[in-house]
Parts: sequence; C-alpha cells; structure tokens
Amino acid sequence: MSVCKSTLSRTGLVAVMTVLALGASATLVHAEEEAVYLTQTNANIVWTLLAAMLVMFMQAGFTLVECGLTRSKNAGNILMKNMLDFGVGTMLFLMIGYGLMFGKDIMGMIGTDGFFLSFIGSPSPSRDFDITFWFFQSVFAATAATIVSGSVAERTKFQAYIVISVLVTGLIYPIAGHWAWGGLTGNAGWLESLGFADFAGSTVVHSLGGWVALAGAMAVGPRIGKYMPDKKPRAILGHNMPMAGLGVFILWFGWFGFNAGSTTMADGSIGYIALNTSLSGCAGMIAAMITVWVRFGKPEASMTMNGVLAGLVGVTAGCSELSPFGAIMIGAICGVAVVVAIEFIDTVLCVDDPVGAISVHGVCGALGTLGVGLFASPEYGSITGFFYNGDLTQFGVQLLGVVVFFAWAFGAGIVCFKVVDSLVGLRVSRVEEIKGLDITEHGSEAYNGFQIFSVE
Amino acid sequence: MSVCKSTLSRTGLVAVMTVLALGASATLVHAEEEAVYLTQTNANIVWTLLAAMLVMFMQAGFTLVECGLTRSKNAGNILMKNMLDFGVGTMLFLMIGYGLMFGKDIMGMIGTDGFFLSFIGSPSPSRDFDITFWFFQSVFAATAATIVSGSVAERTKFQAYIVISVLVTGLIYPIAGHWAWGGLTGNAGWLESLGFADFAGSTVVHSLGGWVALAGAMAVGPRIGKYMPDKKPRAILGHNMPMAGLGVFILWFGWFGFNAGSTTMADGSIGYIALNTSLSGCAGMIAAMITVWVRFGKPEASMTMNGVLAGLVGVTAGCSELSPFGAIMIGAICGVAVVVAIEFIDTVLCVDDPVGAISVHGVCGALGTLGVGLFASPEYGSITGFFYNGDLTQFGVQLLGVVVFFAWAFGAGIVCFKVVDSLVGLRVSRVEEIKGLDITEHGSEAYNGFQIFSVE
Amino acid sequence: MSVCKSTLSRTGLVAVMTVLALGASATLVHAEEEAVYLTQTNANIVWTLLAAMLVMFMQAGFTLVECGLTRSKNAGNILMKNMLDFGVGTMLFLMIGYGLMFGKDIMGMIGTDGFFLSFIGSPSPSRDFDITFWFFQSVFAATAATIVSGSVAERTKFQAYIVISVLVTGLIYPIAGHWAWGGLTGNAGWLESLGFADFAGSTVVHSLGGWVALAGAMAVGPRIGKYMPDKKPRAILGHNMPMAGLGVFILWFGWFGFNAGSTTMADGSIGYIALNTSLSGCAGMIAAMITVWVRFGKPEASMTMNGVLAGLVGVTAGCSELSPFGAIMIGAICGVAVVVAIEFIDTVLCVDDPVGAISVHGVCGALGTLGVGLFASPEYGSITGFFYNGDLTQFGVQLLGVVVFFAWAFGAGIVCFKVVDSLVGLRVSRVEEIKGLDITEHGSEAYNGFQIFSVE
Amino acid sequence: MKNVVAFIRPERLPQVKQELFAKELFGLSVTNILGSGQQKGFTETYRGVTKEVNLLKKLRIELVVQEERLNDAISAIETGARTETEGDGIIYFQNIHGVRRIRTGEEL
Amino acid sequence: MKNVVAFIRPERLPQVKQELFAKELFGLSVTNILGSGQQKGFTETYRGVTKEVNLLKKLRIELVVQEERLNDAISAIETGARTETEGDGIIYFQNIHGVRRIRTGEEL
Amino acid sequence: MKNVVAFIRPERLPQVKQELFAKELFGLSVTNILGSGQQKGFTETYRGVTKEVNLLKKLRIELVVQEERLNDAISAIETGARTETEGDGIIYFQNIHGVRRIRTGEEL
Ligand SMILES: Nc1ncnc2c1ncn2[C@@H]1O[C@H](COP(=O)(O)OP(=O)(O)O)[C@@H](O)[C@H]1O
Ligand SMILES: Nc1ncnc2c1ncn2[C@@H]1O[C@H](COP(=O)(O)OP(=O)(O)O)[C@@H](O)[C@H]1O
Ligand SMILES: Nc1ncnc2c1ncn2[C@@H]1O[C@H](COP(=O)(O)OP(=O)(O)O)[C@@H](O)[C@H]1O
Repeated sequence: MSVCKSTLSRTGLVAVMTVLALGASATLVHAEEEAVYLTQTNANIVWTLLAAMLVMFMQAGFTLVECGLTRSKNAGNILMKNMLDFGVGTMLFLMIGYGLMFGKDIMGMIGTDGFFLSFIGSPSPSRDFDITFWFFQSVFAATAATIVSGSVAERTKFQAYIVISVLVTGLIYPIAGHWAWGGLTGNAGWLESLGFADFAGSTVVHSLGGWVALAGAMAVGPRIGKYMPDKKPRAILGHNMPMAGLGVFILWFGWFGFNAGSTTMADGSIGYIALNTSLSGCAGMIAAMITVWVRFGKPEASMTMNGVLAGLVGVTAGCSELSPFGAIMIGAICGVAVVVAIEFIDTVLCVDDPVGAISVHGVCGALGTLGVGLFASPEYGSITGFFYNGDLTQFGVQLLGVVVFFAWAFGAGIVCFKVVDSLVGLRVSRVEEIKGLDITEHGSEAYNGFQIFSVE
Repeated sequence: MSVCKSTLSRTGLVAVMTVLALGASATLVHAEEEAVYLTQTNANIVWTLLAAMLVMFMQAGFTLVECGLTRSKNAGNILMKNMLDFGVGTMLFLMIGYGLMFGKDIMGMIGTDGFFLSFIGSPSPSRDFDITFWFFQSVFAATAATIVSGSVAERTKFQAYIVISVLVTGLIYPIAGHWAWGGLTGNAGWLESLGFADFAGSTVVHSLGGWVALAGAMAVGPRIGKYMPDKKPRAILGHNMPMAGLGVFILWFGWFGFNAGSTTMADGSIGYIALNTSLSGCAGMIAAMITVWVRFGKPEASMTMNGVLAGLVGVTAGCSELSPFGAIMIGAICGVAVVVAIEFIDTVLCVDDPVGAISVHGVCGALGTLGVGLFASPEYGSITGFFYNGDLTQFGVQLLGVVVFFAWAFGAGIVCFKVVDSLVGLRVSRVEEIKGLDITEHGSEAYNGFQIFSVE
Repeated sequence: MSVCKSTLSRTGLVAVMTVLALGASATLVHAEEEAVYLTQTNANIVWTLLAAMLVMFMQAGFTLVECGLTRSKNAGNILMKNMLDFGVGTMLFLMIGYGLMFGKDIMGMIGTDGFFLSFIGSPSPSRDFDITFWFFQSVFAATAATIVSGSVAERTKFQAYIVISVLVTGLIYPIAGHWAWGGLTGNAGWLESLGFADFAGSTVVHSLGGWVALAGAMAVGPRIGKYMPDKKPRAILGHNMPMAGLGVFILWFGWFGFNAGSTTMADGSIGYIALNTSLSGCAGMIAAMITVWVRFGKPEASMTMNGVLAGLVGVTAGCSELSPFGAIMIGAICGVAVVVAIEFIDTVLCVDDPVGAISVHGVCGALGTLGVGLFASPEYGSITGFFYNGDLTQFGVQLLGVVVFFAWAFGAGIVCFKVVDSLVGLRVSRVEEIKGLDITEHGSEAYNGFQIFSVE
Repeated sequence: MKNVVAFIRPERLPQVKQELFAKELFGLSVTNILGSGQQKGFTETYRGVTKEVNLLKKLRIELVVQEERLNDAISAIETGARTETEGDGIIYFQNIHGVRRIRTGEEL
Repeated sequence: MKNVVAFIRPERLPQVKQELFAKELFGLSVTNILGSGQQKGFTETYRGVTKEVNLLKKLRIELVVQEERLNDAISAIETGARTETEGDGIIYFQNIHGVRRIRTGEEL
Repeated sequence: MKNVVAFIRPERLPQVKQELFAKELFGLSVTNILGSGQQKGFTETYRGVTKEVNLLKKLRIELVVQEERLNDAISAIETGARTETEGDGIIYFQNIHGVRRIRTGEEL
C-alpha cells in the first residue's frame, strides 16, 4: 500500500484533512517536518477524560460489590439502581448540581449559575477543557449516590430510591461539595477558605455518601430476619463472592482515575498519587484480613474486600499530600477501622448495612480526611501534618470539615428519607421482601435456570 | 538509592540508553535541562492506541451481554463465538479487509491495495501512526461481526458461525466501510463524497452489523419454543442479568474509546465527544426504563440495559456534531425506539432476536445517523442539521446512507447465510438445541456444580 | 456561567491556583496565550502510569480465570489468594524486592540499595518519573506471584500460600529479574550484558512464575480424585467458563499495558507493540482451537482460552522486536504448544495443574523468548533473529536465559515449597479438601442460595 | 390416598402440567434429579480428558391424589411425558396412610 | 417405621427445624422443589413478553421416624410450617418396610 | 416391586453407581438434598456474625427394583456408601403398588 501511504503523508494537515474528509469519521495526522507538539491543555483534556472514563467504570464495580454481597433475589434491582444512579445522576448534575457546586457563589455557601450547561460558549480550547472538567465532575456526582444504594439494599422501593438518588446528586452532594471544592472554578467555598483539604473526596464524596447511607439504613430499617427478637444480629450471606471480588478489582482500577485524575492535569504528580492509592488499598486489605483473622478466627473474604475499599477511601483525601509510608499508615488504620466499625454498626447500633457502605465510605472517609492533618508530608503536597510539624491546626480544620459534612449529610439524609417515606413509602411489603425485589419491583428474576433456594 | 538515582539521570538519552540496555525491557527517560516535549504524532499514537484497547475490551462487554441474556446451556458457545470474532476478525481484516476498506480506491467503490499489511515500510513516525491506525480499525471490524452473534444465538452451528464471521469482517464490513470512511486514508468513498456523515459508525459499524443480524435471525429461524403454534411469542429468559449488566457497563466504558477515539487525534474535541456519548447512554437508559414501565407495568432490567446500548449506538454517528442537548435527544429517541422495535420484531415480524441486537444496533444505528441530519449543531462539528438551519439536504444524504447500508448489509447477509446454509448447514439439530450447544458443539458445559435446570 | 468561565481563565497558572485552592481537590489549567506543551517526561509518566493501572487490572483477570477453571467450593480462597498476591506483593517489593532488582548491583548479580523506597528524594520531575517507574515495576512483581496461585489451587493451605507469595515477590522474582532488567536503572545484569532480550517478561515474569508453579504443583501433589489408581487423569471441571472468559478478556486488555507499557515511554513504538500483542493473542486462540478440535474432536472453550493467553505470554518477550507476521507465528506456535503441553503435563508427568499455568506461562514464556532469537525483525527492534540473518548467536543467548531461569525458578521454587511444607504444612487435610477451602480456610462459602453439588 | 411418582424429561414438564391441570389435578411437586436408566449418557471432553456423563437431567414429579383420581393422574402424566424415545422414564404409585393440609390441619 | 413427607414454604424451614429438634427428632432430609397447589403463582414480564409462573419454590422435607414418634413429627412440622395463608402445603406419611444405618449396617 | 431410598454422602456417588452397575442395576434417580442426622454441622462466619450450618449436603438416591433384586440393591449401596464415619446416612425401602415405563406404557 505504498501509494496509500504516501497519500497519508500528503494529507497531514488537519485543516486540509477535515475539508477532504467531508465529515468522515476520523482524521489522520502526521508529524510534519517542523515538529508539532501536544499542548498542555489538550494533554489535560486527555488525562482528565481518561480519568473520567475510569471513574465511570467504577459504577460497574459498585454494582458488582453490592450485588455480590446481597441475595440473588435482589440482584436485578441492584443492577437497576446502579444504572439509574449514573443515568439520573448525570442528568441532575447537568441541570442543577454543577451550578450549585461550581457556579459563581454567594458567601462561599452555594453556586448560583452554570445550570443546564449554560457555561458552554463558542468553540475554544478553554471550552474543550471546561466540558471535560464538567464530565469528570458528573461521574463523581454519580458515585456519591451509588454509595447510598448499598446500605438500603434488598428492602427499599425502587420508586423511593429514584427520588433519593435525585436528591443526593441534585442537592445534597453539590451544595456541600461547593464548600470544599468551589475553588476549582475560582470561587472560595467556606470550608476550603479555612484550609480544609480533601484532594479527591474522602469526605466530599465518600463520607457524604456514607452518612446519607447511614440515614437511609436507619430510616428504612433492617431486613427481615437480620435481627433476632433479642437484637442479636444474624448473618444474611451475600450470594456471590467472586462477583464482589471482581467489583473490588474494578473499583481499585477505577480509583486510580478517581484520585490521580483529580489533578485534572497531566502533570508529574499523578504518579505518586496513584502509588499512594495503590499502597493504601494494599495496606487496607492486609490490615482488615489480619483483624478479621484475629477477631473471628478465619480470614474471611467479604471483610477483606471491605478492607481494600476502606484503604482506598481513606487515602482519597490525602493521596496528593502523603508520602508512600503515610499512605500505608492511612490504609492500615482504615483496614482495622472498617472491621471494627462494621461490627459496631451491626451489633451495637443494630443498623443493617448489607455491604458495609457506612463503615467503608462514612467512617474511613472521615478517618482518611483526619489523617491528612496528621500524616501530610511536606515533601509531597502543599500541606504539612502534625507528625511533621507538631501543629494540630490543620487537624482541627480537617475535624471541622468532617463534622460539618457529617451533620449536613446525615441531617439532610434523614430529612430526605422521611419526606420520601411520606410521599411514596420507603419500604416494600413483607411479602415483597421475602419474594425478592426482582420479581416484585421489576417483574423478572435475575438468574434463570440456576436452582436458587434460600432455606432460611 | 541515591547512587542509583543519579545513575538514572545520567542515562537520560534514549539513544544511549537503548545501546546500554541491549534489548532490555524498558527505557527510562528523564527531562534534560532543555525540555523535551511530546510530539503531536506520538500523542495521537498514545490516544488512538488507548482508544483501540478500550474498543478491544468491548468484546468482553458484548460477550457478557449476549451470554447473560441467553440460557446457561449455550454460554460456552457464546464465549467461543465472541473470542472467535476477535481472533478471526483481526486476521481477516489483516489479510483482506483493510485493503478493501482503506486501500487506493476505484471510483469510490472499493480499495485495492494494502492487503496483508503491505503498507508497512521502514521505521518512521508515519509508520508508527499507520500501524496504530490499522490496529484501531481492526478492533472496529471485530465489533461488526460480534453484533451478528447475538441475533443468531442458541441455535446456530459453530462451523457455520465461523464462516459468517469471516464473511462479515472480510467482505461485508470493509466494502461498505470504504464508501463512508475511505477518505480517512485519502480516498473518497462515494457516500462520504456526497456528504454522508457517520463519525464513529452508527451506520457503518452498528447498523451494518444489525442488518446482517436481521438477515441471520431470519435465515436461522426462531429458537425451539420461542413461538407458540399461533405465533404468539413466549419468553425465553436470559440466565444471568448481573452478567449482562456488567457487560453493559464494560460496553459503556469501551464506547468512550469507540467514539472519542475515532478522532484518532489527541485534540480538544475528545472531551465533548465523550460527554455526548455518556449523556446519550444515560438518556437512552432513562427513556427505555420509562417506556418499559409504562408499556409493561414494571421497569424491567434487560430492556433498560438495551436502552443504554441504544443511546450509545445512536450517538455514535453524531457524537462530534451534536451539542450535549442534541445527544440527550438522540439518546432519548433511541431509548424509546429500542423498546418499540424489540416488541415489533418479536411479536409482529416474529423474528427471534434473543438479545435485541437488531433493534439496538440496526434500528438505533439508523436513527442516530438520521439524527445527525436533524440535530447536528454548528457550534460543534462541521455539519449543521435541520433544526439549526431548516435545510433537509444533510438529512437526505443521511437517509440515503442509511438505506444504502440497509440494502447492502441485509442483502449481502441473506446471501451469505443462504450460502453457508447450503455448504455446512446453519442450524443445529433439534436434539442438539435442546441439550444445548455447549455439550453438543464444544463438548463440555459452561457451568459445573451449579444445579441448572430449565423446566420449560 | 460566563463569569465563572472567565474566572477559569484568570486562574490559569498552576502556582497561583494552588495557593488559591488551599489544598482543594483539583486545579484547572488553561492554555495561556503563549502555548504550553506537555513535556516528554510528563508524557512518559502518564503513559507508564496508565500501563501500570492496566497491569494492576490484570490481577482481576488472573482471579477470574483461576476461579472459573476450578470448583465453586474454592472460589473464595482463590479470590483471597489473588488479592493477597497484590497486597503482600506490593509491600514486599516496596521493602525488599525493588532494591534487589534495581538497586546498585554487585557483579551483575544482585541489587543492594533502594530498599524501602529509599531512593525517594525531594520533589523533582525525575522523582515523579522514578515513583511511577517504581509503581509500574510493583504491579509486575505481583503478576509473577499470581501465576503460582493457579497451579496449586484447590488444595494448598492459605497460610502456606502467604509465605510462598512473599518469597516469590520478595526474593525469587527480583533476584532473577535483576539479571535481565537491572540495566533499566543503569546497572548491567549479567544476562542482559550477554545480550539476552526479553522485552516485557516472557521469561522474566511468566516463565519464572510458571516454573515456580511447576515446583509448587509437584510439591503439593494432585487434587483428590484427579488421578485414578492407574495414573489415568480424570477431568475435574471448572465451575464457570463465562467467568474464565471474562478473565481472559481482562487479561488481554491489561496485556496492552504490560507490553506496550514496558517502553515506560510515550513514544511511537507502542503502537506496533500493541498490535503485535493483539495479533499473537488472536493467533494463539485460533491455533489452540484448531489443535483441540483436531486432537479431541471438539473446539473446547477452556483450552481455547489458554490459547489466547499462550499467544500473549509468547509475544511478551519479542513484542518490540517482531514484525506483525513474526508475532502471528509466535502466537500460533504457542497456541499449538499450550495444548500439547497441558496434555503432556497432565497425562505423562501426572502433575495436576488445574488452570494450565505451567503450560501457559512456563512453556509458552520459554518458547516466546526463544522465538526472539529466530523471528526478531531488523525492521522493528534492535535485534535480528536467525530467520533474517542466519545467525544463531542471539538464539543461543536466549536459550541460555531460558535455561538459567528454569534452573533458578524451579530450583528456588522446590526449596521454598519444601521449607514451607516443613514450617506450616503445604496441604490441607483430606476432609478439608473435600469440604472445600472456602469453608475450612475462610469460614464461609463463595456462593449462597445457588444449589451447588458436585456428585463426583 | 395414593402417591404417584414419575421420572420425566425436563422439557416435557409443560405438557405434563397442562394435561394434569386439564384434569383438574392441581397439586404437584417437581424435583430436579439426575437419573440413569435405559438411556445412555454422553461424554464430555474437558482440557483433553474425557469424562463420561451417565446421569442425565430429569425431573421427578410427585402427586398426592385420591384413590379414584389415580388413573387420571397416571394417564395424564403418560400422555404429557411420552416421546417414545429412550429416556422417557417411569411412573410408580404407592399407598399413603395419611395426608393433612398444613394450613388448616384437615385430613385429606 | 414411618416415612413422613411434607411440602412447606422455604422461609419456614428454620421454625420447622427448631420444632423438630426440640422434640429430639434429628434425622431430616430437605429437598428443593417447585410446586403447585391451591396457591396461585405470579407473572413475570421479560422483554415485553408475559410469562406465567405457576410453580412456586417450596421445600420437601422427609423424615424416617419410629411409629411412636409419628404424631410428634407431624405436629412439630405443622406448628413450624403453618402461616394460615395459602401455600402452606401438605404433609403425608407412609409405611416403611425396612431401614438400616449405612455406617453400621444395623437395622433401625 | 420395591422402592429403595438411601441418603448418602455426595462424594460416594461414583462408588455407589459402580457397585449398582456391577450388579446390573441401571435404573437410578439422584436428588440433591440437605440433611441432618447424627453428624454435626459446622459454623460459618460472615462479616463478623456466626452462623450455624446444621444441614449438610447429601444425596438422596432412589431405585425401583424387583422384589428379588432388593437385597442386591441394598448391599450395593451399603458397600459403595460406607465410610464408617458419622454422616454415612440411612437406607430404607417400601412397597410399590404399580410401575409403568412411560415410553411403552408396559407394566414392570
Ligand atoms: N428403576 C428405576 N429406579 C429409579 N429411577 C429410574 C428407574 N428407571 C428409570 N428411572 C428414572 O427414569 C429416567 C429415564 O429412564 P430411562 O430408562 O432412560 O427411560 P426409558 O425407560 O424410556 O428408557 C432415568 O434417568 C431415571 O431418573
Ligand atoms: N396433591 C399434592 N401433591 C403433591 N404436592 C402437593 C399437593 N398439594 C400441595 N402440594 C405441595 O404443597 C405446596 C403448597 O400447596 P398449596 O396447595 O399451595 O398450599 P395450601 O394447601 O396451604 O393452599 C405446593 O406448592 C406443592 O409443592
Ligand atoms: N431419620 C431420618 N430421616 C430422614 N433422613 C435421615 C434420617 N437420618 C439420617 N438421614 C439422612 O442421612 C444423612 C446422614 O445421616 P447421619 O445420621 O449423619 O449419618 P450416620 O447415621 O452415619 O451418623 C442425613 O444428613 C440425612 O439426610
């Protein structure tokens, strides 16, 4: 195809090519004699876009983890909820959320413009990046809603869940998000103005989701059979550990986009951000495995998986501020904490959280955010933690942020769930719950052919 | 390792390094004092390659969707077919397809050189890009064949399928592909010369696959038990919705490569192309869910999943031409259409398409292509649609393309299936179909240990 | 949001922004009037990091393949082993492995510094890349350990496995790795000094893992019921082919990072490296399918999947040195070889390797490495093989490397397994094996609700 | 009362059900079984090793019927299940010494 | 010896087991079945097509008991399984003409 | 005719089948069951909560045999299934009042 090839060279110029191709699908570009280089703006677009794709893919991970750790009779419902979180979440963030979160703000409290993608103007590199940034933020928003899905699984009406998902992505997340991240578009959210640091969202995304999840699990109540009359918890086994395990790996994979992509810049820091992310996940896994082993006698898989996620959630706030050893410390702390928290919530609070969402996202998100105030290394990001400078100021700010987010997310969550309960009802009937939501809410089962029986 | 580190700095130059490493695995490069930048050509290679990887990964998504929406007794056969599509497809595209599609053309009808990778010359940046471009095109070709797999699932002889897969990737796809995309290598396919626009292949890849799938489903006939004697369709339930759901998420993820990668350039447009892709998938999901809910009483999962894919297929033609709201419109239209089309094909045409491939890829591919003529926004790509300029010319060209591709793909498909039928026979025997293709065609079952019974 | 947008432009400078954002999550950067370009160093970081993510994701692929090809009663154990490989592997490589592999060396034999990430100094582009390089190497190390998991599956004590995993990533892999790849950090490993070429690790990673796997399978002995009293092998069916199939697709996807990422540079060669990788996998698949078909009468799925992996393992050594046709040859040879090797190991050696790890990684890794000496094309990498220059020198060096790695990995493997056996015992009891490791080692089953029975 | 048990092909269940329901026999319990009889099994090949599968998937159906409905039940099952090829299965019945409806405790 | 067979709701098994164990009846075998009786099934919709499901998931439990324990067994099952709504199932018993423990070969 | 029913360990099925086939008893139906008897169960721990599993996986095998083959059948099953540890199960038989082959309708 030598002729063809020389043709390729001839068609090098983009402009010429575009005319030639008359709207065809792709455009070949070759380096001319004088070298052309990739602009940093376009590099940032490429990087941010790749990261956004990875974060979007995390949706699959959340689905599989939730699905695997619950019973097969609700698997289809869980799938629907997670697709919905992304579908509806993106739409809501498009219409309302982004504006509230990143619009021109009032007193660092709330954004007020940029609704309905209204910031899109005429074509320009700046618009190209803005759109990419918007896309990246939209996939983050969907994540927050998805966390709630896990804690209310197996017993919540699908209609109720839709409304909750809308409220989380459309209001609860973006309003609070503005306080910590409004500065990304030149505003000054009141929390970030105080110095609150949460690089990729241990608190802003995960804890927020986790505390709404807590409100949800409390509002909707435990699954039938979860607690004995004497409040002793019973085990309701997840139906598919390999599925949950695949979900954990997908989340881990996607988390590199979540954390390293939060630079929204193709700069050199992405390498150690990703390394920190990886190390913390590993440390979380090992710590949780050992904790379970010591505490319950055997290294149980579902808790170990929660340990990975705990480490990943924990390092999210500080991935750009921690040294690798700091990341390992955070991961290990979260790995231990998640096991303790799951047991505490299950047996002491008697709140039924089928997948451990409250512990993983709420508790470990908070711990990771506090950890920034302790472990942030001057060699990495711009913050220095207590262990390096003996100063608890940063820790105090972190604590404030953690408390504020808890109050907001849990409070707003409780209100939302109560409102939804009175509007459409939160919970399916006893008979529906026993039959499973797949048949009663969606009209067909998730598995067919397989003999699936639950004998208790 | 400070010594080591300084060594690292010393070995900065690529050339020196390569000699030093004597063929070793990797080469460390560091920024010298005078900065070195990434050339646009290499950036394009990186981007196109990443996109190609993502499109390759879609193969997993197709497998899971098809597998999940069919019965467990054929799961292994479906896996084999999809691996084969990629394996054989790549080989065929290597030997014949690429030449027919992108070789120097005769009257815009067919390419005539570039077979057997013959365009590869001596090392050069241009060759590097050409190879990457070739790789990207090869994964596209495999996609077209895979679509057919779904509609003929659970009853087609494996041998027959191999021949069909060869014909689709080796002939049907590349010949028609040339008409619309030959210009990418400096030719002028006759359809693109008329102004036909199909950026990433709603028609060129998806509709083409969908119409061949229609021919296939008609030629091979419905599965045993699909229709009552009075032609009333019966439900043959898919065996694994979470599996299909994972497939949908993987496809969604990969689709960002499919669409945004079709620039084959790391430029700024990839951001909004990806955003459009995402929004259309979301809109498709929501629209399909509502349509199913209204039409059949409950938000059923398998149709909602088809809605996501419908939106993604629909936006593929115009992702670079649509505004975000245009993408949402296209997605919503396709989401409704896919539900209607599936019911129509199932109950009126009485064509048995187990996974909805014809509706998703054929119908929504066509609608999306037509949509470019209506919704293409002057603010984005180079085309302006009817709703912006009141001119139906572009729509007419789009319609022509859609019709031409239908005629070609359906016609060539029918011929191919008839030929294969007379050569090796299309369909397995009644006994084999009841036993399942896994045992009869491949000699062992896909699941073991699980008690799997189908009682009707 | 026009105001917001102009704010965006104002905040272009990274430095300014960082101050402004006070530790907030992301930083928007826009092209200033004078264009800013992406440095090659940062491009290398982006590319290497993306590749590292992909390789990390391969862990999911390994898990699924191993899980799918074994019985459901051990699925949770397999999941735990694979999470552990990554978690513990990364930690060990952090503490010891990297230093042994890439530290300043003694006589090309072993690295002696760089332990505990001690090479990390103050912030600099060079540090940024070093960390990324480190991360990339750490995910490679985890891969080596994971290969062993497959061959000893379904009968090995979890505690024993932990120790083995530690020894492989902490000692066996990095020591030998230094011989072939120490040069990447400016050392001169003795094998690479002789000219041994293994670009991405057919031998260094895969064969090494495969030979340790052989030692392991021999040391731990066959599963109960695998062999009849007369040494005739019996089939122990894998429980989930679609799961294994998804694993294969994930591995294929990740392998693009494994091979093309091994440049650790965003240069033009990554395109053809990826193409070669893809083609070899395809050829391996086709060759294995045909071989199985001819040999055993039907195209069986699990062997065909092994064929894909065989092709991918085979091309790993030479992906940067082979022409596309060379890659196809290597893939085809490995595809045939893997079927023959599996049968040979199963029926002649009577070594029970449930997933074919020894054949896929050990045998095909060796073949692929030898193939570099035969097929390396002068048009691509820097080496020329026998078929191009009639000179067997390179082949001789390759053979030496293959033999040395076999001796080292198998020998060290046998020693390690014996030591572990005497310390904690390698194998679970007969009763535990029959019950399944999920219950006995981890305390709960992987699947619940599903009726799973194995009747033989 | 009698207890009627039959081993049938899975794919015949819809017909058997139809025949039984047509005769107003609604009480029915179906179990998945693996069975061997006169029908031969098949062989699987997995990773190069041949495996003989001589237990085939069948259904066991069980009906508790009144004495006078026994023949109806048997003929309904036979009509529904018969394909006249090997593997159709067998049908047997036994005496029962007491039946009660759990919901009400009434003797049947 | 008698053979007691009951068809019950899956979710009542724990109660039935508890009642039986309370009466020191430890020998018990449980099978998954699909059953139809007086309880109506439900409909599924899949891809726009309605499907009637008239076989519901039930359990078959089977006990071999000594003559004198028969009434204990029946009443235990009834107590455990009864919800007083349709679908509770039936219970029947038969004579057995010989039982042996496989481990020891002893007649029971 | 007699109906022989045995509850055995799943892993003993191949031996039981072998013994039966050796005695030319080819008609056999196998069901998966969960059983309790003298053998104790085990405990699982899931997410920190302990769960007692006292129903173990067993197989129920059922043979319809002629009167004169009854002892062959019983001894074949006993030989194949016996491991002499708890959990081996029991075997019982009953009279049958009629058997027919569905394919042909012939009385057996
Ligand atoms: N003697 C028997 N005891 C128990 N089950 C039997 C017996 N004979 C047949 N069956 C059951 O019936 C099924 C079909 O029997 P088979 O002999 O293959 O049919 P056919 O009598 O039409 O040749 C078997 O798979 C088995 O489950
Ligand atoms: N005559 C029968 N023969 C066999 N099984 C029966 C019979 N009647 C009921 N069953 C079993 O009992 C289950 C419950 O019976 P059903 O009639 O619905 O309960 P109820 O008697 O409380 O209305 C059925 O699903 C079926 O498995
Ligand atoms: N009385 C019984 N009624 C019904 N099934 C029984 C009875 N006794 C034992 N079984 C079945 O046999 C299996 C093994 O019984 P078990 O008592 O554990 O064996 P062993 O008699 O060797 O101690 C049980 O799991 C159960 O399925």
